[in-house]
Amino acid sequence: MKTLVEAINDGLHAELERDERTLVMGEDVGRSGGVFRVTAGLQERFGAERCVDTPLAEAGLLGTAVGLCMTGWRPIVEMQYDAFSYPSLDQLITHVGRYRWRSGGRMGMPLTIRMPYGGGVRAPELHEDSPEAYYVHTPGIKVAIPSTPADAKGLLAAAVRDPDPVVILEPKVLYRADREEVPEGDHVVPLGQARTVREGDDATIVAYGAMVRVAEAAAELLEHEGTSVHVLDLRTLRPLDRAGMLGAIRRTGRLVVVQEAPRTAGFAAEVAAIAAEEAMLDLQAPIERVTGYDVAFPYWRLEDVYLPSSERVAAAVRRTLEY
Amino acid sequence: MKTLVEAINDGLHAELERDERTLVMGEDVGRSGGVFRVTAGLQERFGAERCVDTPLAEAGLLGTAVGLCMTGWRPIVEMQYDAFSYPSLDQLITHVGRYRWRSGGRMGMPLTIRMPYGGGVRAPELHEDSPEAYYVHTPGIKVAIPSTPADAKGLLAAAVRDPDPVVILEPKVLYRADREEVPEGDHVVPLGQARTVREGDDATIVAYGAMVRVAEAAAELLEHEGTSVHVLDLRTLRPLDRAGMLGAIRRTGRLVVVQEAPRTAGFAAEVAAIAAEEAMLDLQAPIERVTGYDVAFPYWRLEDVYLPSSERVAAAVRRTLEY
Amino acid sequence: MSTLETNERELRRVIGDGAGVPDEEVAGLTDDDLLRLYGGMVLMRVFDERAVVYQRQGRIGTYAIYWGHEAIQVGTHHALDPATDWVFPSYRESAIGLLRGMDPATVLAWWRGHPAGWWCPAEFRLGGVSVPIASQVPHAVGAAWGMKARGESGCAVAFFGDGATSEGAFHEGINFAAVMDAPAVLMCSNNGWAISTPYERQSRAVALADKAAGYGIPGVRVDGGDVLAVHAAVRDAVARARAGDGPTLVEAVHYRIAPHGTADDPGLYRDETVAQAARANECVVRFEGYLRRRGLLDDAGVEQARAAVVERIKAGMKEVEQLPPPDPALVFDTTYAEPPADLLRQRDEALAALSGAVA
Amino acid sequence: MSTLETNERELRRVIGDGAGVPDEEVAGLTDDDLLRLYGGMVLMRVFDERAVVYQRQGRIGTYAIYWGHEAIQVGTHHALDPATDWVFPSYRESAIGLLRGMDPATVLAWWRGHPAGWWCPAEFRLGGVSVPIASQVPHAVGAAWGMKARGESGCAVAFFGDGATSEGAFHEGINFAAVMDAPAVLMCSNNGWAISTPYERQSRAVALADKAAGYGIPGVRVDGGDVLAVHAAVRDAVARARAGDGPTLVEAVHYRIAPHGTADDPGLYRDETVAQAARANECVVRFEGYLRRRGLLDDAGVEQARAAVVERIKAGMKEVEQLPPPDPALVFDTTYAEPPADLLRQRDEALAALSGAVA
Ligand SMILES: Cc1ncc(C[n+]2csc(CCOP(=O)(O)OP(=O)(O)O)c2C)c(N)n1
Ligand SMILES: Cc1ncc(C[n+]2csc(CCOP(=O)(O)OP(=O)(O)O)c2C)c(N)n1
Ligand SMILES: [Mg+2]
Ligand SMILES: [Mg+2]
Repeated sequence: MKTLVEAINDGLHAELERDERTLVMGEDVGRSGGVFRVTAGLQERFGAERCVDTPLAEAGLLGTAVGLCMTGWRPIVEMQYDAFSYPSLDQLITHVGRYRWRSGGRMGMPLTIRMPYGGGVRAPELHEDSPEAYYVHTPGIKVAIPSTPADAKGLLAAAVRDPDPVVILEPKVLYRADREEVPEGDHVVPLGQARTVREGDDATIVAYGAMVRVAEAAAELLEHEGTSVHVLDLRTLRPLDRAGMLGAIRRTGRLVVVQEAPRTAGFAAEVAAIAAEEAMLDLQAPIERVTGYDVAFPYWRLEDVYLPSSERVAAAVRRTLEY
Repeated sequence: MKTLVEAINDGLHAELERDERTLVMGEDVGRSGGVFRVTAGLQERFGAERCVDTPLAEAGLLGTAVGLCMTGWRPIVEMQYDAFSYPSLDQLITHVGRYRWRSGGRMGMPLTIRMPYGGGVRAPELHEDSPEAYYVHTPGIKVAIPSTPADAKGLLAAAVRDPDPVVILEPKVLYRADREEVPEGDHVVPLGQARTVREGDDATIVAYGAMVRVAEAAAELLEHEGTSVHVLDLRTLRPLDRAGMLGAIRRTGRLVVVQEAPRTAGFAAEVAAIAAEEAMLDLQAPIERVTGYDVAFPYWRLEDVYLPSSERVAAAVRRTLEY
Repeated sequence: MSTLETNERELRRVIGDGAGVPDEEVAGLTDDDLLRLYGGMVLMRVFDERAVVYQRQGRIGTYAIYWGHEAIQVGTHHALDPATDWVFPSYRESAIGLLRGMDPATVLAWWRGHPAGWWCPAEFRLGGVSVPIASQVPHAVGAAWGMKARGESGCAVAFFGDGATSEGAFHEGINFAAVMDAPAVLMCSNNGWAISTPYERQSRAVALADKAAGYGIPGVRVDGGDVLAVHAAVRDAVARARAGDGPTLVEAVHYRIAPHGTADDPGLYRDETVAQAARANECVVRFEGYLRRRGLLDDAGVEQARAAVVERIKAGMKEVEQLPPPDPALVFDTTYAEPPADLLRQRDEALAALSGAVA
Repeated sequence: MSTLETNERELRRVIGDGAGVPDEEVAGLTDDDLLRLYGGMVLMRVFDERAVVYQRQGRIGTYAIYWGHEAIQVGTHHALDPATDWVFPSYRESAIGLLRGMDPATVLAWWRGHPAGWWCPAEFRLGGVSVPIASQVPHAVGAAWGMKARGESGCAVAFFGDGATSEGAFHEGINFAAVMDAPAVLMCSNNGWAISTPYERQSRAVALADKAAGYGIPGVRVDGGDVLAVHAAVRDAVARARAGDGPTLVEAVHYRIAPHGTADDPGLYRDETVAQAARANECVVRFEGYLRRRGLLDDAGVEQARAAVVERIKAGMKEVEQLPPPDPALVFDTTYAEPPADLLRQRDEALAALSGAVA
């Protein structure tokens, strides 16, 4: 039984063990084991060369990781928090996502960027952002967002072994939320496979990350009202399990998409657009998006106003049913 | 009769004339008048204090603009090219879009960020990006994208006078595409009002920036086939003219959204999502998105493969009609 | 080489050790000034002590302790004119507004995640608490440039740490300051640590002040535990700025005697005996020694100084706790001067969903 | 202060002026080496001349002229071992691959916007042409660090300009190099201009080499028009790197005698008489003078050297023009090792839409 943090830590140990070309780099990942202790024990086990405390510079972190890839390494880069990855967006967009293309497909960037992600932790400003839209809109980048300890380990393994750059967003509110069985040893969850969280027939909720728990809670609320809700966890936004997603949508003909990030041009819009392109005839009610709002993430006394709640999601499902 | 470049240059002269708190800052905007000559003549006319050649540092540009706002200035910042604005995304997301909120609504950032935008100009890599999704997804930011010389001047005036930060993306392929009447003197196009480019009854194309011309060309192709196409130019992505947009969509019940940027989680997805939320019953066919692809913008010998063409748009319209 | 020079150059120091090292004086500082400086030190110290207690009691959230950083903040503050000069703090200087008359309740509300912690930078010429490391440096430079461009006499100070000097924002900001000849003071609090990262992993420079030459501006090193040395160095830098001679990089060298913040456990990554040793000689104690040796302070004076502020801070905490739950509408009404129509729709949606009730 | 020192320190120089200033020698360079260096200079020069012609003829797109920058590229190249050392060029060094055996057609294809301009960095240990200013600096540092961490002997060189030193990426990269003790050479081509922006608007530093002390690494200044001085300086820096002594910042000082690029009109922003004067003394002419004075070169030799390369480049241009139109599928097949399913759908959509025909 492991928490999400322990599962990632386990996975990092496994990957560094498995492939000596891997290394972990980031601010405070070494001596202290990371501000969330996700990298605890790695430096003792693999040495300061493979678990590297770097200077405080995110663009430098990602930019040097590009050079490390060129000389045969497979860096696993930690950004200390979601919002502190922004200084590295330039390297991500102009080089990490483009180098394979720039080399005619020959020079890959087999790196992994992982970071604590999202809100609900009652922290000061800029410690609760959900930046997945910036990442998934960027060509050349893959994006994975686990919602369980087992998936966290499995998606990490898939990301580290992937020949292309993968951003893993780790819902920090779930870091220690609870423990669950995590397969020992080699455990890979292939990128691009959604997970059916619960089966249902009346409406479908598509979610990812911490919003999966919110969707489940909403489904339970609705169950007491006799409504059977299908809940799908996308797990990876790119590659996207389009077939699995459309199947889940067609199954019920009613779609609610949940996203914690601000609404405009977020990933929920992409899900809704795909449904409107390909499942239009199957839809029996307008699509509903339940999202964060188009505002700066609030000071935490107000964060519950911002964060999608099971009540908000349940209400959206009811609207699609009463339509 | 003015080109789009001349119209913006005219507008910049007008705004600097009108309000002495404004200043233009950027790389090469002064002595040389900008790599596209958009700021030509400003330094001679208003002096080096109000048309400032800065060091080569985009985060420094936007970060110092924040301080200038606090001391009463209204900076107009030029990013030399779309893709060279990426180093400033951190300042944009963490400060420019958040300072009013951080000050309880009291400290606004009345700055304008303008940049040449988009492809079709046969340039080396990273000179043809379409980054609007990064901007419009960011809370606190407004985004305007002119498609005509007159709108370029009018939207610039609205942006410079706006109490909040506005990003203006100037389709560089249209910079000198052709000349048109541009109102002399004071000309303001309020943010949040879409423009009906042509009226039609069979299908609606929603576009912005250089894609408006592509949509028009498609509409002309289709006219010869007896299809009457309604074309809407959004002009601003935030604030969005939602009513105008939904009206145009309901009018025909068939929607094609055109965007040059890569598809996933681009603004076309937002348009489609809004339609699927609010105009579902009015839609008589699946929504079609015609967009750039989820790849790095190609070397220019291949850019026509990437860029939405009037043929691709026309084909999408036909699909919605034949559905 | 300048590195050697800088290295050999003693840290600027005014306060002696009461034994071999003699006390010196800062020209122009009266006894009243000295006591005012002391008052500021105590105000900052007591706030920090109380804030740590409140965090433990769960009355505020995680908190960035600044124990031992008071000399840098107070010495700098007293070299500035609050009527003209701007200050741009990092989270480490979250409470520096107190020195400019800000209500302790405001700072406590910030750490409590309550909108009452919002302030308008124009009110105290004080930037918001900057969370992204070094990102406030260009803000200070822009403010300094902006005042100069309008012919005003003000200058701007940016506070940042040793770790911040690794960020591009520091570099771009200080270079802008140099090129624009901006009346800015770049105050680097070199406490030897960036969370768990020691100075050697942050920079190979013998001294961070050595960076100044690379921007063509003066760089000075002072003892960051010596409020008078900090004050004198900043006063000189401010004078240069007002005289139109541009920016100065000030490196205040000291040691982070506290954990990074209330969530940090230094035992994981450093030998705490070093910190313990440094605590014995922390900046408030040192300044008290100086004042006692000058006959300006005694035990009673120390007591009075603390008593004068402790109640204010306790009252501030109570004040914050008695605030009604914040109005959910604030989430929507503060991001734009006029919320776009779509945001107003989201507002209605949210307020309806909440039907007023927020935890 | 180091600034003064640096300022007083003469630029490192080897080539005299044939009059008052005597020629010197670089220890260890044989006559053959000198002629090899010359061959590289001519190869680079002729390519640049032809590229400008091709741009005017519309056979390639806009082009970044490097006239006068050959000494920096050739002097550096000859101090490296292509079998172990990496090079990270900016657009200004787009053709430096020629010195490592890259086909001129590849570089011309790049400027023609043709995928034949793609190369794999591993092939020549040569990074892609970096368009975002300074963004390649951390790449070089990461490569250097990566080789060292694996116990390899290679080093990495990053080329960048004076304007690039204002970017955060330069700062973060060079600081990583210093802290990681990476075997990197940071080669700054200070040609006095960043498009229309003169050095004074870019930096207030007396010398960009003064930045080195701020990172705790050596900084040297050389005459960027003197291929032998550049070579000697880089050779020393490479030796330090291989010996495990870490990175070096090399500032090669010269003057941009050409427009920024084929689309640039310097008449708009600078007095071209300065450039004209500098042209009389440009780096190839200077090196020819040195070789002639040593009796290693005569008019015939100059002619032969040019003739030896000009046909190669002309052939390269023809080769590129004879390439079939690029395969549209390349747009979709090069971004990922395995395109995600959604991208394959887009690919089919696009190829269908095109039915093969692309302008
Ligand atoms: C851009 C960014 N990256 C990372 C962090 C996380 N973080 C918070 S404090 C800190 C260390 C800062 O060290 P230093 O600059 O020396 O200041 P000090 O805390 O010692 O006062 C880090 C890495 C951040 N806040 N911003
Ligand atoms: C991040 C970024 N910003 C702006 C540009 C546009 N640009 C291209 S070249 C150039 C000037 C570069 O000057 P310098 O570094 O001195 O190199 P040089 O051209 O003189 O060799 C600029 C601003 C860019 N390519 N990248
Ligand atoms: Mg520190
Ligand atoms: Mg230059």
